[in-house]
Order: sequence, then structure tokens, then C-alpha cells
Amino acid sequence: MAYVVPRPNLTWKEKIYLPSIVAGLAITIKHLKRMLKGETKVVMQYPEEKWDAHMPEHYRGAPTLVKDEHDRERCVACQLCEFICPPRAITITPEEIPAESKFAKVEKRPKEFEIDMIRCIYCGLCEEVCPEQAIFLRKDYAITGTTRAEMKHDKAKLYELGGVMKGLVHKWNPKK
Amino acid sequence: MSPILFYLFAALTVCFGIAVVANRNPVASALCLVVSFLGLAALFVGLDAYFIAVIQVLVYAGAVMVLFLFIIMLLDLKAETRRKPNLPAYVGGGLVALAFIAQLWLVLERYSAAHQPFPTMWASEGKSIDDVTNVGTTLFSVHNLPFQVIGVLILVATIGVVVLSKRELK
Amino acid sequence: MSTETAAPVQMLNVQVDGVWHQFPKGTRVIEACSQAGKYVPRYCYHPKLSSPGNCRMCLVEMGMPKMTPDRKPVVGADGKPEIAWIPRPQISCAQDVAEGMGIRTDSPMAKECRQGVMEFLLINHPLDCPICDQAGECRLQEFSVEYGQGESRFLEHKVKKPKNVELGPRVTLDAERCILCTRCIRFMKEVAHDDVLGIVDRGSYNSIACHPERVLDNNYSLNTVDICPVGALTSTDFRFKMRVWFLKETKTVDVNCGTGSNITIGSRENKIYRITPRENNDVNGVWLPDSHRLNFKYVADAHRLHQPTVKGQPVEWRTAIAIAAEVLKSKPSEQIWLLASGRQTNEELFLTTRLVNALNIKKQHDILPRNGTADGLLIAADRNPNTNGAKVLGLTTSKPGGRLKKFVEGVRAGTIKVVITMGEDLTKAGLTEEDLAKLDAIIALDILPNKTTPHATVLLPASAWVEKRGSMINLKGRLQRLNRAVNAPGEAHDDWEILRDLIQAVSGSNGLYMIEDVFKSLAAEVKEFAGLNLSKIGDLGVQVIQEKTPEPEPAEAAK
Amino acid sequence: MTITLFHYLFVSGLLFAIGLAGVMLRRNIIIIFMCLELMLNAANLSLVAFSRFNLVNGLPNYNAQVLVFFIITVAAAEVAVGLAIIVALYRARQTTHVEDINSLKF
Amino acid sequence: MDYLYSTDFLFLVGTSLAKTIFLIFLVVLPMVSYTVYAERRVSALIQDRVGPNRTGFPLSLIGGKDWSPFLGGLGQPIADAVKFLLKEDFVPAHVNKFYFWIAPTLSMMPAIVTLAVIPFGSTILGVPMVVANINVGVLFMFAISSVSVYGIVLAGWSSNSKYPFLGGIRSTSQMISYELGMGLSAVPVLLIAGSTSLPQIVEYQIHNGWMMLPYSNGHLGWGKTLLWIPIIISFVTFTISMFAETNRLPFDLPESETELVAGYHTEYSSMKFALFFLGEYTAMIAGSALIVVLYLGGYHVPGIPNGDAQGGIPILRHVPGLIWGIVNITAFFAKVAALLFVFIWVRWTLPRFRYDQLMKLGWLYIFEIALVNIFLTAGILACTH
Repeated sequence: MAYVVPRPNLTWKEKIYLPSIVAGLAITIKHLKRMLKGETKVVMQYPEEKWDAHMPEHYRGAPTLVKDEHDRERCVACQLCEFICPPRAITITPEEIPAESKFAKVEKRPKEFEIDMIRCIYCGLCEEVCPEQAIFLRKDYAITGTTRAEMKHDKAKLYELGGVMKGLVHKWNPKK
Repeated sequence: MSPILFYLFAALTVCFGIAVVANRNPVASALCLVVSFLGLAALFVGLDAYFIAVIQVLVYAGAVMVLFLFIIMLLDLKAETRRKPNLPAYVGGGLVALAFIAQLWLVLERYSAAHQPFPTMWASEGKSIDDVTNVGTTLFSVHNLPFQVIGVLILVATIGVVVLSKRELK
Repeated sequence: MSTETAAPVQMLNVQVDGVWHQFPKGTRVIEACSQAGKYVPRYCYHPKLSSPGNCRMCLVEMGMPKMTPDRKPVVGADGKPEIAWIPRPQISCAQDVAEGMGIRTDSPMAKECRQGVMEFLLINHPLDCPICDQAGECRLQEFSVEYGQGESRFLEHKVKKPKNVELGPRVTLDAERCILCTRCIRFMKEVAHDDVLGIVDRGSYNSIACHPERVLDNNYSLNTVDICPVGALTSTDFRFKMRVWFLKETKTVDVNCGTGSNITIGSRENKIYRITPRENNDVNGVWLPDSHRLNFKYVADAHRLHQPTVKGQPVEWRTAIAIAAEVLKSKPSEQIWLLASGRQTNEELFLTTRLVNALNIKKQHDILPRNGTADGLLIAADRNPNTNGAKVLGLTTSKPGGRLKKFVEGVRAGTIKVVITMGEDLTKAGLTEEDLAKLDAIIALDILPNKTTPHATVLLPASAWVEKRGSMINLKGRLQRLNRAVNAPGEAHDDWEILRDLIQAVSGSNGLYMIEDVFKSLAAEVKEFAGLNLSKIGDLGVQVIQEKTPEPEPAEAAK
Repeated sequence: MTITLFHYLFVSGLLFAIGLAGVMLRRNIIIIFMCLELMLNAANLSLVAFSRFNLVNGLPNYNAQVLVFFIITVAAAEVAVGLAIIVALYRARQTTHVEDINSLKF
Repeated sequence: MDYLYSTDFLFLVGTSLAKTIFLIFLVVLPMVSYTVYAERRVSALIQDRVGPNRTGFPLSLIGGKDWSPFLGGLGQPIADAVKFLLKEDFVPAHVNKFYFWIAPTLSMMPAIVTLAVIPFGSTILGVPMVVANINVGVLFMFAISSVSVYGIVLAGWSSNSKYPFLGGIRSTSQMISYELGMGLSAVPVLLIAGSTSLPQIVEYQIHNGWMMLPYSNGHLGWGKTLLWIPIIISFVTFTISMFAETNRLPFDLPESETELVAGYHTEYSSMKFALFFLGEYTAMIAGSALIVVLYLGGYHVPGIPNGDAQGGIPILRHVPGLIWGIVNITAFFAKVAALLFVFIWVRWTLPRFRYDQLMKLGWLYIFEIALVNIFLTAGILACTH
């Protein structure tokens, strides 16, 4: 059912609108004056001032892939992050780990893992969904590039950004 | 008016006039008509009728043709581009137009005054070449009654348009 | 339906979760519960296989009517018999319903039983779902969410079993994930009649294995992957290629033989990853031969034709069609021959008949027969999927390929100058490449290069069967529907569009803009299709030819 | 070569002929309407030309220009009404093609 | 024919050309780009932000020590221009190519052409500072600016997409509606000045005080005071109509971002988009210039002589006229700049109208008030003269 918004009954004086227009103009010019006098506090001037030092622990920067302290890939290419990613920034090509590899127990790894940083919205869902704790949003936020290709982070780049993350991961746990 | 400018604007007017008829797309036709009217306004300037020239642009190019364009776009007329041209009508219409032009030529050729150059303008005392003033004076003094009638006509037209464009109340 | 049956099946009153239902005699309890809307979880039970009752997942509470000492059922306050509940849970998959039986599928005991069974099943399960291919369609995942408990209480080391075992050329086993439901063993024994699988070792070390010196290489081996409720058996071909939740499922029909098995194509971003059978008890049940299932790779071949060519030179479609029409119009109709195909859909065949009519080449057309041997299960001897369609539309005689001999002679004698081929290799019809070089012109629709395409004057890239919509009639006279799973590569068009344009170029307008329009004209002109449209065919098809058509004799046709 | 009254009158005549031809050739009522405007303007051109040609006290004959002024005014009113009619017609018949508007009542 | 080769003619052509180049390339186009910059800066200041403040001139390109942020922010318009020129000029596949290409030009040209009749200064070395001194100047401005609607309509129509089309349709009806109000609003001024020639209107104001500042020439009088009332009404309605004609907020319905993405230029990019932008701001400048000429005394500053060292305070007449000519031009553009600031100020203060409100305002208030105002002016004039 449509809801009818009650309209206020304006007096004749209000209906001319001109006084209120003038009042509005006065307000805006007051702001302008205060800005010119430097009385208004303005935002941080980014490239010169940075808040890197005050960055909170939960800051969500660029998504990266991590290895554990034994240089083992955590990612098993389950593609859940690819599935959950709202802007579809992640593309994973899975492959089987060859039997002669010392990590063959895990059977599967990403052959290619790409995150398109032009698309990424830093929502952190990939980190949240990852069953192997392989993807983390690190604190790099100024991701720039001069070409589209450059903004597509591949597996090597992602591991380079991510570095090492210590701790036990499910698939290496002999009890599981 | 310099002959070069006259021929330029006359050619503009006539060519775009032809394009109005020749174009199958109504939007293109309307735009060609606008250009034709602008050329016509330039011809008026050449005849020292500045006021009329400006009114021509203001009313025709600025208002009437915008209205045309507006209606054409609103109705989204594309049907005609799909229709087959009616050949006999084309030939007939072309012939009539040509006959008219030929006749005009014959008449004008024999009209000796038409081949005299335009006399030079000069202003006697008390009068100026400010043609807004002059047209205005003539309009309000000599042609006052027709002017009033025109006013009534416009009023009637306004009412007519309002009535017509109202959706019929059933 | 049941009114026509001679002996009506006896209906039994059964109480399911407090509500009384009627089921025909002989219904399994587990099926009865499903029909009553109470799904009972199961691992080992499969409606097409025998019931060993070894997974214990389908435990329910059961009871029989309470009897008075004089063997009369005790009637309760509601006028229905009272039920004497059996104190211990029963498996519902190995028992038929009986008169007055009571079933409780969601009683506390049933729930607790399932929870316990789930916990036991997961004791030695590796829980490697992020790696496992079954994830997403895994019963173990689904039921542990629905009926299991949240956490594992198991603290010991899990039993290690063989992983990544090649059971056969197409099936890989991960014994750790196996829950020993034995569906695969029973399938091989009961359906494929190739008793190659069994269980070896004892107790916790039980695992599936092939008989010594045998491998699982049966042509139906991949069905074991389908029926495996967990990720123990996986398809080597599909292994680690793509997660199943990404796959767009397209319901369509197999075209490798006349059976027309119902299938589901799993594709993602224009690439086909796998083909699985789709249940249709009138055609293929729930099975599909491996050879049919894996025969889709050629669709994504790098050599696919993707641009129309005229004498090898790439041209625009408009030009190609115009040149083809020019060629056809320049020759008298006696010199033109059209080789249609049993792989075309009904719509394409219908437009082909229109082309035949437009060119006035009566009796100068046929299809190429394709014969093999029937395997007695799902593979038919006729390897053309739509021979019946070609017969119905009059593009071939009751003996497909009967006119080919005359055709070959005509070409060799020089009386036939122009050949149109609908995706068939002319060398398979009996011509040699020298014969092809002799022809004035060949107009070929095809998807891949073959021996004919280099000789084609006008080569028109068409769509493969997974790239088009349409319908086909299988050998049993069932009209079934094809659907588009992926898009055709490059500039390749749908066959019916090519034919439409060709007919238009040869004979003028025909006003068809959608495949639905084509079917509409088809339904208006051919009695078998009367009253139908593409959506009415449905996913399971409609029987359009009632009498059983005799299959072509393999011995004679395989010349 | 100087430009004489002849030139202006001939251009005016040409424009009129074009408008006339358009009215006869075209079947789209809006185009016909535009061609009518073209004819009116052709008349305006000859009026202004004559006004300039027949000087009164060294000034153009402003009676002619006033007439042009009237024509423009009436034409504008006519266009407004005409287009309103066309829109009403289109609403009723979904066409602006004169050959399709052939029944007396609708 | 002889006239074409006479010195008079060559002088006329030469000075006109010089004036055109000065006006368009040296004044108006830089003014346009810096108006855009001012728009961004003022809006930022009004909204307690900083605005574009860092694009300087890269001095390193011309041998500077390092890339110094010289005059922070003032390089922004140049950077914008470079960006517009270098951006990919994307033409969507579904557009009507010819009209799509011609529309930006059509929206830019009328705005520039109207500048021709604006007297932007008194005289310099005896040459009047107006490109074309025609006696129907006001009408000419109205006529040409009414043609500018074609650019917008064609852009909307040829884009072949919903938002531009709606923007085009809105714009057409809006501009036609407010043209009437604008024309009628200006009539009292024409009645009082007794001329439609813009230089003559300025002349009148020099002798009789500015329209909006009737006592600026130092003379008082009953008639003048009475006439002030209709002039103020006329000024207000004219300014409001001018806002609507230039599609500025609160009348920017043709390109209202919240409803139509960007209205008629949604599908445009790169230089074609820049032309629309330039056209809009040029129209703004032309409109402001017209207001200055009609109501604010044009180039005149009380007490300052004109370029021929006529009028003004007697002592100043001994200073060379050239200086006063330049002072007049500066005064004119200073007035225009002040009005442009008002345009921007209003934009960042008032919210957008609803479409029916806009039409109601145009047809029921502005139009009626302007009409009554004409009679009022005529009555006062008849009584006092």
C-alpha cells in the first residue's frame, strides 16, 4: 500500500522561498569563509601524511597467499575463494601434485592463482572462507600499476606479498 | 549583400530544403529544415531585415523546429524508412515542381523591374535605420487591429493545444 | 494409468511419522518414506541395485500392529490400529512395507542412530573436502550437515589406506575416503555383469580393490563414480579439473548412438568439463557408457572451423551464403546432390527438406548410415542419433544410405556436379578424394576439418551438438530435446540459421527468426510433431512414433 | 554581377517548389507539415525582398516586414495546434502515415 | 566588390578577428577551464574539503630542479585538458554515428557565437570592444542560445539509450519553457533603455546609472526609484531563467546524476564529452555577461572614464584612454567572474527541483511575473516621462 507522505502546509512567507534560499546561501558562504580562514579541520593529506603507523590489526589490505614455515603451499586449490569472491576477482587453475613431489600427500595445488586487483574490493570474504588458512589480507593498500596486466597478481606475486605464516594447518595434521 | 555570401546562403537554403524532402529519416529532415531556416535568416540579413532574421531564428529554429524534433523523437517514427517508395507519386510531384520552377523562370525573366539592382537605403530626418523601432512603430500604429486579432488567435491556439493534448477523459 | 492394469496392485496402509498413507505392495520402506515426503538418508541403498543394508544410515523406528490375543489388531481411539514399536531401530532399505506398519523417521532414537552412524563413518575419513572432487555433491558432506554432529570426538590416529589408486584407465580410487557401501561392487556385478571389484583386508583395513590381474576397464566403469556417495571413486578425466559447484548444468541428450541417452553437461565459462547421465527410465535409466561420456573433447578442438571460407579464403557470412546460392542457382537441379546427416536435429532436417524443395532435387538426397555393434546395454547398433527424424522428414528412405550407390556412380559419371553436405565427410560415403576434386562445387557445413573440407568450394562453420538447441527422435521413437551448453567458436553459426539464410538466398524470404519458429513450422507440416513445441517436449521427451521401428541389419549395412 | 530582386524571388520560388513537391511526394504527415512551413518561409523571403526593393523614404517598406511578422506568429500557433493534433492522431492510430489515416471516424 | 578591398573593410575584418581571438581564446576559454577549477575548489570549500590542490606545473620539463608543486592546484585545468585529449574516444556501437559526432559541436558553438554581440569593454584606440555591434543584440543572444538546445536533443537521441534520451527530452522542454520567461524578463530593461542594442543599453546605464544601482551616476529621482522595483523583479526572474537555460543546479534535471546517470552526455567520453562541458560553461559565461550588460552596467565602473577618456571623474580624463579601455575590460570580466561565483555558490547550496516543480515555476510563476512586470514598467514609464 502506498504511503502518502503528509505535506506540510506552508505559510505565504514560506512559499516565496526566497528567504530560505538566502538563509541557505548564508550557511554555505559561512563554511567557505571558515575554510578560507583555516578554521575548519580537514582530512589527512594522503601521500605526505600516512596512517601506516596507526593501522589497526584487523586492517584489510591486498589479499595474498601464504606459505608455512617449511615452505609448503597452504592452498589446495579448493576454489572456495573463487566461488565466494563477490566481484569475481579470483581465478584458480588447479593441478595435481606429481607423485614424486615431497608434498604429494596433499595431491592438489593451484597451478595458477590470479587475483585481479582492479576488481578486488578488499571485502575479506576469501580470507574468511579459506578452509586451509592460505589466503590473508595483508596491510598493503596502495596497489598500483600502469597496465591491466600488472594489476593481475599471479601466484608468484601473491606468495611474495604474503610471505610466511606459522601454525598448524589441517592437512598436515596426522590425526585428521 | 556580397554575391558570394548570397550564393552561399541561397545554396544552403535550397540544398537543405531539398534534403528535407529527400531524407527518409524524419529526424534528419527536421534538422535539414533547421539549417535551411538558418540560411533563410542569413538571406534576410542580406536584405537588411535584421529584426525579421533574428525572429526567424528565434521562432523557427529555436522553437518551432525543436517542437517538431521533440514530437518526432517522442513518437519514434521509423515506420517510413521501411516503406517502399511510391514511384508514380515521386515522378508526378517532381514534374509539378519542375513545371512551377519553369513557369516562375519565364515570369521573372519578363519582369524587368526584377533585374534592377536594389536601391540604397537612406534615412530621412526623424527616422532611423533601427528596424526594431521601425517595425514596432508600423506594427502598433498602422496594423494595430490585426495585431490584436493575432493576439486572440494565439490565445485560441493555446487553449486548443491544451484541450487537444489532454488525454481524453472517458 | 493404473485403471488399465489387469490386476490392481494391493494397496497397504502404512503410518509414516504419525500420518497414514497407502503404498502398493512391494514398496521398499525407504521408498515409501520418500514418497511420504520423509527423506531417509542412505549410502549403500540405490534404487537400481540390490540392498545389502551395510551402511546402517537408513535406520528408522519401525513397528507392526498391536495384536490382541485373538490375533486382531488393536484399534486405537482414532479408529486406526495401534502400533507395537520394535525396541531397536531397523534399516529401511531392505524391507518392504506391510499392512498396518508404522515408521518413525524423525524420532529421537532414529536421529540419535544416524548421528552415531555418521560419527563412525567419519572416524577414518580424511576430511580433505577442499581437495576432494566430490565436494559439493558428496552425501557424506550433506548428511553430516543434516544429521551429523558438529565436532569430532576422535583422538586416535586415523587408519592410512591406499590413496590415488588407478583402478582402471578411467577411475581413480582413494580408499581413505571410502565408506564401504559397496555400490560400485554391486553395480559391476549386477548391471555391467563384469564382476571385477571386491573388498579386501579385514576390519578397519577393509578396502575396495580389483580382482588380481584385472582392471576396471569396463565401458560402464564411470557409472561407479556417479553412484559413489563419497569421493572414493573419482573420474581420472575430471580429477582436479573443476569444482562441481562452478559447473553450469545443461540438460540435453547424447548423440553418439541411436539410444539418445539423457545427459547433463557440466560446463563453465564456455568450456565443457564433464558429462553425467540424467535419469530417464524410458531411455537409459541412470547409466551412461564411458565412451559416450568422454566423447566431448573434439568440441573444444583448436582446429574447429570458425570462419566461412570460399575456396579456402576467409570471407564474410553474407558473401559465403551469396556465393553458395549463386552456385546452386547456376546448376540445373539434376546436377545437385544433397547429403544430409543423421546427426542433424529435426529442425535442421526440416529446413534441409525446404532447401531440397527450393532446389527441386527430389530423390537426390540421403543420409550417411553409421553402423556399429550393439552392446546389449545402452549402445545401439545405429550410431546416428536421429535416423528416425531423417525418415520422418523424408530425407532418407526406410533403408538409410540406399541412394548412396547411385550418388557415387553419378559423381563418377559426371552427371552430378554440385554436392551439398550437412556435416558429413563425403569420403565416408564412398567417394575418393579424386572424385571430390572432379566436382564443380561442394558446399559443406561442418565443425571440424576432414577429408572433404579442403575440397569444399563454400565451407560454412556450423555448431556442434552441445552448442545448439533442437530436437531428435531416438530409435525407440522418442522425441527428445537438445540444449545449448556452450557457445559456438568464432563466427560459427547455428546450422538452422545457415540453412535459413541459404534457403532465403536461393528462394527468398521465409521469416524464421528463432528456433521456436522453426519448430512451429515443423509442427504445422509434419504430423508426428503436431501440437508440440520445444517446451512441451520437456526434459524427458515425448513418444512420437509408437510402433517399434526395425533396427537396420548390422551385417548388411557395415559394408 | 550584382544580386537583384530576381535572384531573391527565384530562390523564394525554388523553396516554394521544394515545399510543394514535398507535400505531394511524402506520406508522413509530419514531413508534410514541415514542407508547409518551408512554403510559408518562401513567401516570407519574397515579402522581405520586395520590402527592401520598394523603399519608402529611403527605408524598407515595413508593412511587408510586419506581414512577415504576422506570418511567423500565425505559423508558430499553427505548428503548436497541428502538432497537438498529430500527437492525438498518433495516440489513436499509432501511425503518422497519411495513407493509413483513411477512415472518417475513429 | 570594391568595398571588399577597401581599407575600411580590411580594418573591420582585422579588428573583428583580433577581438574574436582575444575574446574566445585569451579570455573565455581560459575562463571556462578555470571556472571548472573554481567550481571544484569552491564546492570543496563550501563542503569543508580541500579540493584539487596539488596539480602544479611540472617545472622539471622546462629545466627546473625537481618536480615542484608550483601553485598547487592551478595546473589542474591544464591536466584536465590533456587528459580529455588523450583519453580513449569511445563511441558505443549502438549510437547513431553522424548525429552522435555532431551533437557536441552543436552544443558548444551557439554559446561561443552569442559572445559576438557582448560589449565587453568600451574602446581601445578608438575601436569599440564588441565583435558585432548589431541593433538587435539582445534578440540575437536569445535566438542563438535557443539553437543550443539542438546539441542536447541530438546527443540524447543519437545515443540510443534510455538515460540520454530522457535527459534530452527534459532539456528540450525545460529550455523552451524558460526561454519565454527569460525573454519576457528582459523586456523591462529594453523598455527603460529604449533599445535592443547591447552597447546602447550600456551607454544608457553609464548616463543614467546602472539598472540595479540606479544612483551610481549620482543623480536621484522619483521616476528612477519607482522603476527600481520592476528592475529588481526583472533581475530576479531573469537570473532564475538564466540558471534554467544553462542547466545549472537547481535546474540541472537534464543531467541529474541521481536519476539519469549523466543525462544527455552519458554515452560520451573524451574530447566529445569535454565539448559538452565547455559548451555548458561557455553558456554560463555568456549568460553572466548578458546579466552584467543588462543590469550591472556592463564594463562601466562609476567614476572611471571609458576608453576615449570620456565621462568619469574629470581628473582621470587626462590619463591615456588606453589604460581606461583596459580597466573597463577588466571591470567587465571581474563582474562576470563575480556572477560565476554566484552560479557556483548557488549550485552547492540548493537542492535540485522536481520536474513538475520546475515546469510549474517556469510557466506559472516566472512567465506570469515577467508578463505583469512588463505592464508595470510600461505604466511607470508612461507616468514618469
